[in-house]
Amino acid sequence: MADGAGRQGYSPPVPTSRLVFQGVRRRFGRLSVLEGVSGEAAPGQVLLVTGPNGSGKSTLLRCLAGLLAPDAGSIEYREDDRPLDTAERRRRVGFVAPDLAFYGELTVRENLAFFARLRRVEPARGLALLDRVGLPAERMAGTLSSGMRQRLRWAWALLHRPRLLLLDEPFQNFDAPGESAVRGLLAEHLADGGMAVVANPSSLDFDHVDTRIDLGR
Amino acid sequence: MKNLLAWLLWLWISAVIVGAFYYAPLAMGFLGESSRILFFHVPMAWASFLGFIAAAVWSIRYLRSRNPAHDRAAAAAIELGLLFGVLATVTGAVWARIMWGAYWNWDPRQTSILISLLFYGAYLALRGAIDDQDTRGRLSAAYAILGIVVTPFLFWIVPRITYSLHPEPVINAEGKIEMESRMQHVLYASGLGFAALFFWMHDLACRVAALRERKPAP
Amino acid sequence: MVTGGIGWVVAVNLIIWTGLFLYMLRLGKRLREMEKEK
Amino acid sequence: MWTPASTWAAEALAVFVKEWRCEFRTRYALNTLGLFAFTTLVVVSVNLGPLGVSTAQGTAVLPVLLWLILLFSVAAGLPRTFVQEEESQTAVALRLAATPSALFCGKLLYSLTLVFALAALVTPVFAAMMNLTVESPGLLAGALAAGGYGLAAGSTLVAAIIAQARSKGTLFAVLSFPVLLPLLLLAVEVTRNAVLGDAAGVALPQLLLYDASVTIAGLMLFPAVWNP
Repeated sequence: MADGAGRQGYSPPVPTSRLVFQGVRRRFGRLSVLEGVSGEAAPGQVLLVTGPNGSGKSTLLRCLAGLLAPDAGSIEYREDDRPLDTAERRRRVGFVAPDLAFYGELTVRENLAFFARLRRVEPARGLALLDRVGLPAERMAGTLSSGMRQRLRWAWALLHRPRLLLLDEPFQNFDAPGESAVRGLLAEHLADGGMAVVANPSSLDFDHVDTRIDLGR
Repeated sequence: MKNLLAWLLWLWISAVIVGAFYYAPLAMGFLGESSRILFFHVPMAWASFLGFIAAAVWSIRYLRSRNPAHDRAAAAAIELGLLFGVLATVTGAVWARIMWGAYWNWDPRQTSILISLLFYGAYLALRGAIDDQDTRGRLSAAYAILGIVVTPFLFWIVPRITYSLHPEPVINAEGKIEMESRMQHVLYASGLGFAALFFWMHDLACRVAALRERKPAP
Repeated sequence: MVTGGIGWVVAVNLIIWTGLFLYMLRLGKRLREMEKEK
Repeated sequence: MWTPASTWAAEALAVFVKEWRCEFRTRYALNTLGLFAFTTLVVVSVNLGPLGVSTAQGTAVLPVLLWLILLFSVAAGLPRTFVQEEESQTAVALRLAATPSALFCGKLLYSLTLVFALAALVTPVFAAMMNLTVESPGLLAGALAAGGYGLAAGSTLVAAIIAQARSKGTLFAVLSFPVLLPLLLLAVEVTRNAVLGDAAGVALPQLLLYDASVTIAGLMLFPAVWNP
């Protein structure tokens, strides 16, 4: 799917949506985890955040998702030229992270149906995504293997067709079919003018990475 | 300038102490000189309420600004509120001993203060159980604000219920007894003195807390 | 007014209050110095 | 972003339905509440039952015991509604998907049904075992409804607070009892009037005002408690 055209000629198909963050700092007690990180992402672009374990990749993504309040710095996110505050941003982003868990007592379909209601999305969307990632709908979420759970995280993150994807080690635990399915979904997301911030310990063999931040000390 | 104000406060409270014993007469219904403790017991209770109300204000400001200084201020206000609350309870018990012969007779005011101390003691327990500074500030602020919604019920409900439990009329220590004007002068002067003392102690407590955070005072 | 008994009580109160007051003054001064250091 | 009422209510309802569906699959809360209530009930009635509490003492003591049983059962079974979300880390997904006020109301509705079910089970058995004759059962139902509501509302907010702290179990009791004490005093008084057949008196309106205050405080404070 990677288009061969150079970056310059690329004009975003949708009005300007953009994520810009500057000087994001966060510390836990005495330990300063993020010391002024800046970056941005535009439609169709991927911002790759690399760095060793414990360098603050996950903390940065949680701040961008609005799950963690930064001590200092600014995070501005606009969709179709409309700036969103943290509460709105929190509910608009698609988030994939290892610590994301679902209701083990419910089946995969029931989990997605529940979140579809919260996301005000038609339940059929959930079922369609389940097919795309190849997940049995009636399996209890508690009995899923780690690879299956990762697929469910992707299905959940894409439920409400988010413009911005925040992916923390998005391809962990995947087998070949699983990875190719989600890479397809990601490519479609970018082609539709979506943005993505990806955190990964090492650089990823990505078709196109537009900007990069290395949090390594 | 601050020094001048400080020494003014020293003079003010010294005058209150002297006034409490020489200027104010003992109204009827009071037994013995030691019931003059009233001039200190009541202002301490006021200072305690002042602390809890101030904490709610700082908590609301913290939730808006997320400025750690407001969180520290709210915590310090509650700690002082508890200190004055305990002092008020002790002096109240001493006074009850003098007036009604028993340290604790479930006088409505005693019960209400005691339960509010339980509540704000729980506030400190909550602060102790959360490590992350941001989460601790947020959750403590919410609980302190909940306190200002809930504790007034105590002072409204308990007197009505406790009265119904005590068939014989209970002399309500503060309000009901007509106080001679001179007594009121001393009482309100003492109240003001304790309020000023509260804010001074609060300022010192906040600065200590700020230094302990290894950050310059706000 | 009997000053004997009460006099003692007033005196003790004044001494305690002055002691507390001086302690708070000194604490304020020390805090100002430590804050200057920052 | 303004959320249309219908979808807000649908969100709250979705949370309510999810809570009960999870509950029916595990039966955790039902077991805890039920077992706790009945063990406390048996412990209490064994000590008082054989003594044949005289009616005079009865009206003073029994309403207090009933509400203490309800209080401790709630303290045992209710905090789970938020503690479970944090411990199983489902709270991350919920924070990203749910509107805070709708989530609070969904959880409150769930807690309400639990408390009402508990009261409906415990009260008749309690009255039977303590041979307590209630003059005006209607007022007793009112006391249980209004008091139960307050128990649920106060506990839901405090549960959300302690869910993000350490030592959640003990902390819930320490934080919630001072909040629930005024409610208990009122509920006991209305219950006593019901047993005696007196008029509800000023306690019932005060109880309803307390319920309203805790609910409004809960709605205003929950977003600050739930989201970072």
